[in-house]
Amino acid sequence: MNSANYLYLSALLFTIGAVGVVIRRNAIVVFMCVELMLNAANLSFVTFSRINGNLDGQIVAFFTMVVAACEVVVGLAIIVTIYRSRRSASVDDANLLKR
Amino acid sequence: MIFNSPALSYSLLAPILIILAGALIGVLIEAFVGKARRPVVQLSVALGSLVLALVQVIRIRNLSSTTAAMGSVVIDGPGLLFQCAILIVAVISIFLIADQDNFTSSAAALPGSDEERQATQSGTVLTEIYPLTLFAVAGMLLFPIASDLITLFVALEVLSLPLYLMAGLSRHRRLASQEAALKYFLLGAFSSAFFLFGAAYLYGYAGTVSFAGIHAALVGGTGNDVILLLGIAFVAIGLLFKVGAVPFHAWSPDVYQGAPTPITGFMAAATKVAAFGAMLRLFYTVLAEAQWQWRPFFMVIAIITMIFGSLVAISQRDVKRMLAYSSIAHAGFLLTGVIALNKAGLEASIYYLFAYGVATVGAFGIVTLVRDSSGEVSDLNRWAGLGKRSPWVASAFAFFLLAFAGIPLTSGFIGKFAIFSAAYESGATAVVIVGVLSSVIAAFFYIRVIVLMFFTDATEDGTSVVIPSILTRLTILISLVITVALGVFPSPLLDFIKPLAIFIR
Amino acid sequence: MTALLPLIGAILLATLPKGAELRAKQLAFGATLVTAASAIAMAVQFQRDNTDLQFVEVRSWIPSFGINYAVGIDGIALVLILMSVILAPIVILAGWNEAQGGRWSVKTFYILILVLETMMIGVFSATDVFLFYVIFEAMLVPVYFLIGGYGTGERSAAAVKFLLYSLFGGLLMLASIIALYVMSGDQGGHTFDLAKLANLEMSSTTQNFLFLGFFIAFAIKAPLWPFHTWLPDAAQSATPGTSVLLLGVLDKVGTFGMIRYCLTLFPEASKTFTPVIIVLAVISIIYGAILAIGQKDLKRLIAFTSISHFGFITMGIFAMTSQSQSGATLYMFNHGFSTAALFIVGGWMIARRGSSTIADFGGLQRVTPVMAWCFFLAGMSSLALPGLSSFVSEFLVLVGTYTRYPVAAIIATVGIILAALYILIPVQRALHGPTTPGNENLADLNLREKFAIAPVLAAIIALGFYPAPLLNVINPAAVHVNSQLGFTDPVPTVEGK
Amino acid sequence: MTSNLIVYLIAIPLLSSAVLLLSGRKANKWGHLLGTLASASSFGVGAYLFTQMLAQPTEERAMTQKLFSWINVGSFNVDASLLLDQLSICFVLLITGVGTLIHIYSISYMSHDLDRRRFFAYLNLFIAAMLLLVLGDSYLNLYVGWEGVGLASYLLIGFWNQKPTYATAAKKAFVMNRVGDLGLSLAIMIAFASMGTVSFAGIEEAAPKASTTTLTAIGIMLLIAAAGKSAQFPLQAWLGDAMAGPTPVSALIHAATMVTAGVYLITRSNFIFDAAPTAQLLVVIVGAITLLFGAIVGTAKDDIKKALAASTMSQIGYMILAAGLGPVGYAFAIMHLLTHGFFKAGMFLGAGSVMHGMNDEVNMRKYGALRKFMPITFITFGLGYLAIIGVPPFAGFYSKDMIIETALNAGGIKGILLGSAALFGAGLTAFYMTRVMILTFTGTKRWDDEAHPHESPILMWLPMAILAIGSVLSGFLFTRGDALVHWLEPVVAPHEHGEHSELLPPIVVSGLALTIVLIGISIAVMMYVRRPVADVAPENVSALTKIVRQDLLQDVANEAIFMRPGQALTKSLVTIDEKVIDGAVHGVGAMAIGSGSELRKTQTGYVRSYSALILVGAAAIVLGIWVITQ
Repeated sequence: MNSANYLYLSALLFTIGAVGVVIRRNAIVVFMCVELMLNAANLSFVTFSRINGNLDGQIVAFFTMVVAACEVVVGLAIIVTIYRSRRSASVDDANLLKR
Repeated sequence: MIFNSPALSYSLLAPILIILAGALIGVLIEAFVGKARRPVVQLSVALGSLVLALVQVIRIRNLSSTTAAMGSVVIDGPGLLFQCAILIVAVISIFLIADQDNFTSSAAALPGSDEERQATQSGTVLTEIYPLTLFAVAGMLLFPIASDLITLFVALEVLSLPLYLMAGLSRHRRLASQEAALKYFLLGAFSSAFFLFGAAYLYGYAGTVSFAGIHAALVGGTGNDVILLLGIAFVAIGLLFKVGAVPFHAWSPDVYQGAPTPITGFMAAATKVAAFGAMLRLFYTVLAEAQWQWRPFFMVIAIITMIFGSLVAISQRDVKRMLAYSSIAHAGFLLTGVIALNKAGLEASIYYLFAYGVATVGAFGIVTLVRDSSGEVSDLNRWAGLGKRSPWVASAFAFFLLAFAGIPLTSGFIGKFAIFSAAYESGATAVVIVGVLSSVIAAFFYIRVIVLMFFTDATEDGTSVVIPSILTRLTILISLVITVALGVFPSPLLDFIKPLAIFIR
Repeated sequence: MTALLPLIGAILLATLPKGAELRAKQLAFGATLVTAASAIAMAVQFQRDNTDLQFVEVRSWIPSFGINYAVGIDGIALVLILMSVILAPIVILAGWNEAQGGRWSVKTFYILILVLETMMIGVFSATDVFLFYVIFEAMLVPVYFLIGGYGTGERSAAAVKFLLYSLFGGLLMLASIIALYVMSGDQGGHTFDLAKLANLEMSSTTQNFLFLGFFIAFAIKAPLWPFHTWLPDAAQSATPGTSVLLLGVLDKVGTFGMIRYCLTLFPEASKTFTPVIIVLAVISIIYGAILAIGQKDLKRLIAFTSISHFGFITMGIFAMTSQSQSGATLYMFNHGFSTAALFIVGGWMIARRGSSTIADFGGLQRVTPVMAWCFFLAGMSSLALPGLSSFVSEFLVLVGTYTRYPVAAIIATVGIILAALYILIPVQRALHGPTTPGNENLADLNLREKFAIAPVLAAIIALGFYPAPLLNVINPAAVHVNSQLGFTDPVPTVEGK
Repeated sequence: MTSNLIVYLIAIPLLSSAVLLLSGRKANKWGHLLGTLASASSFGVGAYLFTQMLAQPTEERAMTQKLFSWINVGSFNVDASLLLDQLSICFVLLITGVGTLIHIYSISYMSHDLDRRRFFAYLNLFIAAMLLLVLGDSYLNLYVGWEGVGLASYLLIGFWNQKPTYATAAKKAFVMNRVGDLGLSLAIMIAFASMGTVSFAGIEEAAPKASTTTLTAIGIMLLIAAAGKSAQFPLQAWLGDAMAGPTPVSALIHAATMVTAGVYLITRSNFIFDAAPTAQLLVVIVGAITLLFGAIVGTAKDDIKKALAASTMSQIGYMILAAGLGPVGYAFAIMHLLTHGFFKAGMFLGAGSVMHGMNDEVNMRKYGALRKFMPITFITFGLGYLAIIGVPPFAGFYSKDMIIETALNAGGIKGILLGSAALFGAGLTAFYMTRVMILTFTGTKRWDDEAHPHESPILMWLPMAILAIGSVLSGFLFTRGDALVHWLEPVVAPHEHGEHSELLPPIVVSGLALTIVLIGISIAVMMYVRRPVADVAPENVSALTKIVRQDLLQDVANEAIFMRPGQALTKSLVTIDEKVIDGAVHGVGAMAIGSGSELRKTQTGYVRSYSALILVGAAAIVLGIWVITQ
């Protein structure tokens, strides 16, 4: 199978994730969309790793997973805190700071 | 299978390692030291490790190496200068951070809850901030010397994640603070995704994640240009987000306003140094040969950023937001240094970053002093008449503003001059002219604040200036002295920068 | 050098305790006097036939950019420095109490004045373009605080307007300076040395643009129509003493800059733009005068007369004949004194009456004859009455301009009729006529005030009859400026005696 | 020949003026004496220098004194140096002589004024400036004096400036004089640009080589200058108002000396005018118009001083006319100037004496029959009257007759026109002066009961008497053996006889003139002796009379042409400056603020809009990449 197709898939996933970030309101979902984007990037890395014939890309993918995990820790902490204070996880409710 | 032990060149990595060690000790202190003694111990450890790291950076200033940590980092003059700047800014900021009135006593407690009140009354202070700061500093130190995409990405996250948390720790207006953290985090993660995606494409283009390899591929010119350009674009977006360039700036006013002021100051100053450091390295060493593709985009972004930041700052009513927009405008000015793409541009950028960083910490330090009974007052209208009540504080703030405005005999002027002349030298005349004109607009809002402080009579409410603690005083004083010194006698620093400011690949 | 004396004074002043107002005044006055004395001593040593820069002093400042602390003066600079240092003590003495109404302490006022004086000396003597620019811009700060902190009325708005206008011009100039710096780097090493920059090779387009960067900055400073609108506001709001320094000295930096920088650095562009500038200058002369006639506020009126006068100076500079060039520099000096006299005496009138509206005065000649006389004499100097100092300079400018641009000179000459109107109308309203209610008990000048104004008026009269001491210093420098541009005076059509 | 004394002519009164001004009230007691002494000393020096000149041969009489180098820039070299020649000595003696008499007169006339000291200071300042005017050896030196006398005139007209109209009159005089000064400055500029010098000697030497156009231009500019200073058409309007000043001032400045400076200027510039026929033609036209204009205005004035002022204007018109006629006329212009100096100053002092006795009343309709109360004044005034209307052998007869004759002989239609104008003017002069005499001194008394007319003290009548003697004798002395004509010959080009054929023989001209004068007198007698004089000016008069009473609408015209448009221009420019120029500046500021607050709205506070912004930015970049790679 043509490995370019994986790239298209990755781009598609990335776009879906990015659009998701823009249109979804729930902070958790938004965050999941970001994760989707990260994984789209991972897919690209792996694909390019295959195309280029070296393993660097795959190593990066592992790093990404670790980093993403860290991000989840921090992110969830923040989201939970704000959910506790506001009783809402909608990103649209957090609108004190503007202009 | 032969297992080569990696050559890490510990002495070259020592600054980062020292900071990380300090951070880990800090975590241990949280666990083992009694509450009462924690603040002092934490501060000593943090300060000690920062100073130690700084000393180490200066000790190794004439060394250079492309092979440290198996080629993951490059130790060279500019990298060390960036590290120096970050560490100095961090040292100054740490005094400010140590003034605990700014942080919530219990981050986990609900805003307004009894739990929070009890924690506050019992005098509990938040000492986790020190290790967090040190972790962020470690990331920042790594960021400008990273020499492959993985290290760059990891450093980016290491510096960002603690900052996300720190943004949410304000004692006053906690909801806003948490909102700032949320926004910062979501948008930061979003932009990291862009960065990573771009990194994937750069890797796809070059077949390697090391900067040297990407550069070699670029010089060879065999790869797919579209993939290269998409890679550059998305990586750039990630970096531009960090420095707050338009249109990737939207987080900064909200976060600046919501975050605890000492953190805002630290973040505004140090992140900018680190991010520009990384950006300069990437675009000067790796992507310089592709300048015909990326420079036009950068020019447009720089122009938009300068104008947008200056214009919007005019109509701000909140001093922290105003400083945020000012920092956006300054990001635009600094981008001209990236565009310059010459040695003068690099020197100028380093100088500018350092001068701007120091002044920023000082300015935010002063913001922490202006308070009423419910905490910090950042509403500009209530700053009216400050010059009458506290002439010294107001004068110091005015001086920082003049430095931001680039009035001669302040550090900002030399920086602006240097960076614009470098950009002009590279032929970016239009950018320079826009830069100069937006400086006028920028001057307008700095002056507006000065007018407010000195020439407007105070409103009736009880905004007052607290007597600064010795630590805050130290922060402001050091910043002020450096800002004056760099304005009047910039030579020592310029001469220090000059021989060092040569990137090696 | 002399420049440092007032700075030392300022530092001493800063160490004074809070309440010591009188001590602060005395110290400031003393510092300016010492400065004046040392400047005069310098003037005595000045070799007037030597067209090279004298008292040259060069110290490396920021070597990485090729920036030096480089100073040196020619005749033109010498005259302007003399004017500045002589006016400073007079301003302090004349406005002995004017700092009282300010937002801040009296001490701060004098610190600002002394810092300003330091910069004034520096700006006229700098021979390093960067140094010049730094002082040029940094000067704005003390003036800004002097207007905003110690002025009256809409002082902060006026101060902001002044600052923004000046910054706008200054930053345009910065762009030009950057370009010069970069070009010097391409042509044999980065430098800001004026003499070296003057020899840069550049295309005429570049030269034109860079010239405009400098010129607009100076035209705002000077101020030339249509960049003038900040001046009346600033003058109206500032204290008289500040106005004297602002109009008398600071604005001269604009016209001085035209000679020292525009002409020297961009000779070709200067020639290209001369017609436009002459037109602007003529418009300034007439426009300023007409607007002065239409003013109801004494300080605004004086400000508009200055706009007219600056038109003359600019015209003289760009007509580039030896008469007009010397006349222009002499004009700067004389205008400093006549405007100082107007503002100082006008300031006393305003302080006594508590109003600056001309219509509120009336019949002062009866009530306060000495003050009225001083004002009248200052006014006569402003309208360039022959026998007073301004006449010599104004006539030199006109006659010099006529030999090259007769039409401009003819139109400008109409200004002398308008000058009669703009001076005599306030003289009539304020000094003549029946005593307006509220003026009956105004006090005449006291001894301090007489001492302050006497040297100004004496200079106005003495230099009207015997301008040679100044002209002898100015001439060689002015001729040197023109000859560097390759200009020689037009030869009369008929050889006379 | 050089002389070190010339400077004292100027220095003495100048110094005295400075002393009087600076010494303050303590000098009130002796101030007037010092002033008079200064003027008299100056006269003494002048007289001494005159005798020195007489001792020299004709060609060597001119004396110079270089004081110092005044302005020396490039080729523009002007020395502060003085020139005393045959022309200037006439003026020196007139100024210091008449000036001293008027000082003496003023001691008494101003004795009740609190500011007498200041008055004498101004008078001395005037004397000094006027002397500088006639003694300067270059146009620029002359210019200093020229404006100096303007200043003195301004100060003296406005001496009683508590009265707003007086202050306005002073301002008007100064401003209109400045219009003239404009001409003088331009003349100097043109001269310098074309000939490279501004000294009389230098220009005289260069003038023959200069083009006619240049000389005409200089000539016209000088004419404007002369018109301003000498109240000639069209810059005549200030002189009537200038009568606001104390009467001795009117006598000295606005009759005898300052207003004749224009004649001096034209005569002094003979080398220019002689080579510029067009300019000369304009000079005579201006002279002719003004002599008629002044005379006509004089016929309807009820204010004695304004009547005399109108007469002055008219008489100076004669002088200008004569000066414009070239070499044949200069001497007569100067001669008329000198005789006029005597009789007009005398009459003004007479008028002052009348006012002194009549509670400062100036309206002649309130006088009448004063002959009995003020015999000396009547006699001295009467002698002046006879002189001015040109009755032989009084001074005016000689000088005016010469002018009429010269004008008639100017040749062709020009001569006839000018001659007729001069003759008609003589008739008008006779009419209005007779009217003044009748209204003031004869007829019935029309004054109020508060007035107690009485003769003035000796300090006042003595100067009047001396001037009256001058009015009687001077004409005879000047013409005896063409004394003045020959005296002036070295300065103005020699008097050339026989160039034009004489239109009428001199004796016929004199006869004609006398006849016309008689007609003028008769009409006046018919109008004011035969009919009773109303003490209020009648209202039911012809439109023409009304116009004449309004000075032939001179102020109306000035207001309509200059003042009101000027005020409108000023007002609109003030508005434009605020609204347009400053408005543009503020507009830019407002635009920046406005766009700032518009852009600020992009900061909605919603995370999703921020991320959308990032996405849009990214999309734009991708689009850009797509564009450049295609």
